[in-house]
Amino acid sequence: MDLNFTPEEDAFRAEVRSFLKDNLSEELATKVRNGEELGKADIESWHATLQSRNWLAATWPVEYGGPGWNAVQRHIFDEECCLANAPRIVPFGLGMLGPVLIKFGTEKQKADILPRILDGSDWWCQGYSEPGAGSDLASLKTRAIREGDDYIINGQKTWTTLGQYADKIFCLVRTSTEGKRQEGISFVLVDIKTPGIEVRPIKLIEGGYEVNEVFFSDVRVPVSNLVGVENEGWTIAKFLLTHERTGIAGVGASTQALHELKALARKLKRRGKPLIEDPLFAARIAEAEIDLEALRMTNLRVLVDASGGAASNTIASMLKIKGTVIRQNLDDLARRALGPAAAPFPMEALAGNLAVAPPEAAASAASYFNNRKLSIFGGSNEIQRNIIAKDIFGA
Amino acid sequence: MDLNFTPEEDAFRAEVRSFLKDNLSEELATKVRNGEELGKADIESWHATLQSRNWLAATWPVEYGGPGWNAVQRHIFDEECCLANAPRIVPFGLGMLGPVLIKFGTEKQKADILPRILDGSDWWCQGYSEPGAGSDLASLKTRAIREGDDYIINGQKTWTTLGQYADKIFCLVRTSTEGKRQEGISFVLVDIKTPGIEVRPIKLIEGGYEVNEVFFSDVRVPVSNLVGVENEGWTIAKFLLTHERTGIAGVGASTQALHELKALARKLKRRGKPLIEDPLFAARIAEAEIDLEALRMTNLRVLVDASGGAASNTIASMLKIKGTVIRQNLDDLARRALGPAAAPFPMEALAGNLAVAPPEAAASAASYFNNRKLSIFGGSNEIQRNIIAKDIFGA
Amino acid sequence: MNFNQTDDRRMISDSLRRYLADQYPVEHRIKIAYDAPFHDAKKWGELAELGILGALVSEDQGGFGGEGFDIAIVFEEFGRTLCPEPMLGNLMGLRLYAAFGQSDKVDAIIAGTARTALAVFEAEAFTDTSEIATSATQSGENWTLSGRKSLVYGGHAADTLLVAARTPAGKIGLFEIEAKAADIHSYAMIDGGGAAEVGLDNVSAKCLSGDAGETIEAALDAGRLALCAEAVGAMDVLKEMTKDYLMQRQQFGRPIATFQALQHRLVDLSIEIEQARSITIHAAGAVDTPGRALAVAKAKNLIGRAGKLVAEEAVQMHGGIGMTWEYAGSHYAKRLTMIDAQLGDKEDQLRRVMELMSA
Amino acid sequence: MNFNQTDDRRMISDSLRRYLADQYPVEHRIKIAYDAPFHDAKKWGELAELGILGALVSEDQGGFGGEGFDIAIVFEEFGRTLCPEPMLGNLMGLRLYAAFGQSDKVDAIIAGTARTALAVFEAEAFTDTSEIATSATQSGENWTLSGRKSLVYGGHAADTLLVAARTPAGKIGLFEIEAKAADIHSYAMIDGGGAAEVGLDNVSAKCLSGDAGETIEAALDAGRLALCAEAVGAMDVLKEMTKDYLMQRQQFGRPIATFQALQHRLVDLSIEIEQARSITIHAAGAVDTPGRALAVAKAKNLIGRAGKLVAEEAVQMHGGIGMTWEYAGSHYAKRLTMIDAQLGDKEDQLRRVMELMSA
Repeated sequence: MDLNFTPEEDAFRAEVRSFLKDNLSEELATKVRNGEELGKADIESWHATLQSRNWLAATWPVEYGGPGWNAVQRHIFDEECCLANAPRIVPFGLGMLGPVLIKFGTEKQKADILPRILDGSDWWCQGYSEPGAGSDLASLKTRAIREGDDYIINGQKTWTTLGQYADKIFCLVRTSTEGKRQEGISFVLVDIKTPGIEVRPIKLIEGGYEVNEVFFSDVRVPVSNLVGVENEGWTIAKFLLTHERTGIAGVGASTQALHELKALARKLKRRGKPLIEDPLFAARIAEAEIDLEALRMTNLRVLVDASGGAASNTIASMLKIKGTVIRQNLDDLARRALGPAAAPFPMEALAGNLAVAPPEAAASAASYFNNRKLSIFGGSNEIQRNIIAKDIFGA
Repeated sequence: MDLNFTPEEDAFRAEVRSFLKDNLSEELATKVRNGEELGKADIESWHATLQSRNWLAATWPVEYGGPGWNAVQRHIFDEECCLANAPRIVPFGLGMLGPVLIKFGTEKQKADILPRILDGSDWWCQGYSEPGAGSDLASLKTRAIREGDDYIINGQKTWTTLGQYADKIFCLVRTSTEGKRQEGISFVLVDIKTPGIEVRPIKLIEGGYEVNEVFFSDVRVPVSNLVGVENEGWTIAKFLLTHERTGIAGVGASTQALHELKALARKLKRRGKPLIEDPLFAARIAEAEIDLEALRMTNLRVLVDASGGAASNTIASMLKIKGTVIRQNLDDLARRALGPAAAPFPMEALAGNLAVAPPEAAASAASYFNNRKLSIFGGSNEIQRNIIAKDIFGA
Repeated sequence: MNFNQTDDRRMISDSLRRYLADQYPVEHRIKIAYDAPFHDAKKWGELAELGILGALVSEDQGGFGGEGFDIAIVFEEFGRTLCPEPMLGNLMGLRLYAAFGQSDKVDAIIAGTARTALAVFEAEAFTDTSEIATSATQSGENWTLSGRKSLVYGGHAADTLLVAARTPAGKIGLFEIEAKAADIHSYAMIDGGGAAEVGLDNVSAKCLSGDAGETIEAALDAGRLALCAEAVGAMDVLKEMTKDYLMQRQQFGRPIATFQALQHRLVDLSIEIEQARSITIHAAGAVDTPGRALAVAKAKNLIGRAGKLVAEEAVQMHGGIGMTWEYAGSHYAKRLTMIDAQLGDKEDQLRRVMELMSA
Repeated sequence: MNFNQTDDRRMISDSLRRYLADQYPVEHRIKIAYDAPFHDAKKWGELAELGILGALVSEDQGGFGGEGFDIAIVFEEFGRTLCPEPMLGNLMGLRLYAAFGQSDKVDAIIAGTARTALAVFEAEAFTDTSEIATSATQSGENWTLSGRKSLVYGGHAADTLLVAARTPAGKIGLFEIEAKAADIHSYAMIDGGGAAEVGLDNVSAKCLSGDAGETIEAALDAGRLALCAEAVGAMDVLKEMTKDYLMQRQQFGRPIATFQALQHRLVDLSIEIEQARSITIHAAGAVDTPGRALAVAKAKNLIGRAGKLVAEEAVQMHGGIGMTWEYAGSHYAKRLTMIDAQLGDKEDQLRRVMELMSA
């Protein structure tokens, strides 16, 4: 047992911190801290900054242009980025498609696509969920029918995050209706400008716009855009589900949220005293901090394990459940710290010369509502419980 | 809407209170308050005291020797008894068998049995649960096979409360294995001294002895001891399940437990101050009080309704779930109020001249553990949830 | 003891339910609740005609109701449709005008020809009145107010504001100002409906009482009761929506309503909703008794807990669809969540209970 | 960073596990834990021979371990079998003897020839040392103690007691007394094992330190860590028992393990147990660092919450059988519940975290 980071790891942390200090603008960090919506340009410029140091594709091997980090390094990098209020890396190209191509893609696909992900030429989005197939992904219905050297795709995808900025979309589509539901699914790459595709925004509960519906009407895609083997896309879907799930706990982001919460509770006053001196509120912060401390250690246990082998699905599902519960609790506390001042829409709370809330907290209710998604998207916490139960009861 | 009791109800409450003041001995009330185990004599003498006023069989009509109270009166009576720390009435003869006979019994059964319940000649216990049939009562296996004018009973009952004091036991037995599981069950009265019956104690988690196993080996019972129709005992079981469930919430008992908890928290000191001034502990007491206030009102809504018609099964199940959760929470708080001093066995905590805990609280851990039964026995809270779900989803 | 509504109340409640169902279908509500003026100003007169405002004060004060149960039935219906009309501010203002004998104003508000709002809380005095910093200054017969009031519900749609301010004697006084005399910044709330920040820079005011602290508390408690009833109405609807969704939505080849884990969670919601209904009845019965503060604090604490549970579980059980603006359920969830923050949240109320309990 | 045990620790842990499994099967444990002397006195020498006591102090203090992880592995095994030997009192006593350089005593305890216990808490000082009323009086070279100590774990089976008492200078001193010189009332605890009330009436004492407050706190934190590890061991076993029961018990014609509501509840337990394991590792790593107090307080708070959840859910999911004395699971549930009350419960620990957090 040794809970200390190695000197090399400490040095790496210092290097990351110093890079962030020099390269992350105050303006961008403030936007992130305040929970403001980032524009496409914000994200692209941050990706480019990281790529200038070769740190953009954290999970990619060196030969494909990644930094070749192990799980502990990725964890340190993530933690430092969160603490510095750096924008999150948009994962669809970098964290999902990249690893899929590296494992399942042809040499040509890798050569054509990976560099364009790294240099920002292509913004990828994900076409997985469908209106009737959220957590039950295998029931997807979008059809791709072979016609010569093309597939003709018809159907609908939904919850496509940041699809409004995307150049390309990778999709799970049904290429066969025979066999079990998991069979007959294929993984296909599609240019979003192909005729027949329509992207429609979905406004979320808090009023923001980050997800979309994507409609396919007779969309023609060359068969060469198939990744892996036809009808065996489920293998890729499962690979993605279990790939790099150690970041799933969101420890870095929650740590930063806890910092912000404590700062807020020191700043705001209730009954003439700082909120942090209110025993009931302080007790809830303390419990959140304790839960997060335990989660950090659970996450490290998995990470260090995963540096050698692969994290078990069960523990990854546990990290997902507990990580989202903790994050949602922190969001709840931040919202409640503000009291009624959390109610106005963020932009309205700050408008005029009668601002209702401190800028760094004005979006707290919006964040709270938006982050209810954490326990729903990416396999709901109910699905995660089913996965764990299967493991426990062997059923 | 009128949340006040009528002048008649207020007068009735005063009458009960005054009776309790005059007739409940300080010694007995202290035993009850301290959570000490009551002996058979304690209970019998208290039953006799109530019977002297005709108040023993709260749910029986006047013609059978009951007081003829409506639900609100029964509620007031129960509340006052709890607040005065009167012993609970042992329900098996008075609250269960009595109403069953009044509804399903023959005139001879009523004439023979009811008076002996009232005057304490017969102590009844209940033979329902079996080792393999707890919450799933319909799967019971104890067989009664007709042989001439007798049944021959073989099998085993369990969780028979206070069976160690009993003269008689009423049982659900299987008289037929045909048809659905609920069919073929009969309700039979058995003298516990019949040859072939053995009562064995079950020691409970906290070390107390209040439940038993009852074994039947070729126990011969006259067919005239059948209540109602052969193979239709399930009707009686269901009647008992839905009968007089407004007391199920335990509002009176929890109210008294809350009083005791607050008194304890005023008396005990932590860090030099009364425990009730500790904000975290006080907050938990306050929340418990709020939940109980709401439960009291839910219970009254049902009661007043039930004075006219019958309470729905769903709301009775809700009262059971919430009532047990609240009571268990109060027990938990009382145990925690004592801190480590809750740990010694009650008798040992008070022994010698170095008593560890105040007498009224010495049994708090034992009560906490014992009362975990509340959410298990009498249809577990899981079964109650199933009942409610069936009602909600109509499935 | 009797839990039936009187015929009068049942009539108001029925006609209000019909009116709101007809005039505020949820798509319409979503459209108007988030854009200025954050409600449907044309409808106010119709609500007044239905007698809704008159129901909120007693007969000897010019209305024809005014009991806790009257407040509860009106706001429960508002909760069922998420009606964004600024009724909360008018309720509290109306009761204060009535308490201080301003019968002209009372009549005008009941008739729907005037609207008011109560400006009490401030950025550092969100939960009680003890930290109020807004000051009232007297010069001869004239009073002026200076300071800043925050989260004035209905302040965006009021003709007059009733302002709690500290008098030179250190008491909390109640003052009336013309809304247009103040610097008003109106905004929509994330759960719909409007409120306002009110800047006061030597605004000329009429003094209704130089020592109104306890009367203001009573008006706030009437407001808290209203919020409890509104929450009960919203919870009932959201629970039904969730149940319907579970029965209709298929996953793994069957309705998700057949999954026991979800069933039990919906059962737990249902139990908390019954508890919420009960504690609201309790508070409604106590609002004009000496037990008012304790009963209302208890109710709003439980409502805060139940509302959060119902909102979060409803969204979770709906999955993605519950996260969308287009789906009505998300607006019910937001309202239920944010009701807690109005007029003192569950922990503020718990603190009141603790204080009253140990007193 | 590395989460593997060293070979030495793995050896101790393996041999202790085999020994306890062999010597303390649960029926035997239930028999001895509740009747005087509340443990199996003959076994103490064997435990010492296994090196268990030596593992609890460092090499330069006469042992061969003494790190947080050493404490954790010993007590985790104790938790797995609910071993009722008075190890907690000896752990804390041993570390205090070592801290104050009493090497003869340290050697004797490690060898199993002497037993000790720590007497700190009192009826009105159950959670911290600030309210200690037991007084130490000096007359020449001689000290005497008067007062009353409560819940002295292992006090029923100790040769000497280490007593925290207030010195004339107002500090908390640490004193050694012969157990037989005090008025000792031993008793079983409801979750098994023994403790004692200790009456002190001018009992002659040896002063180990006149200002031992911080050192005693460190020993108590070692004890708290031990309790956390014990709880983790007990939780693992109880969870397995519950799982096995759910898979074996039939209801409505199928194993109750197939009911989704129960599955999800067992999943939630499993998650909390992983969290409990993690926070215990965190505390074990911090017990000899400046972060000790915060890390241990965090651990014992989470353990208290997790233990209660696991105990209550395990009993509930077992149904009636979980309520019986005969079934081992009920004893695990009691132990998990009552561990929280030892050396400061979850709310006491939360308070420490709050204080350290705001400092």
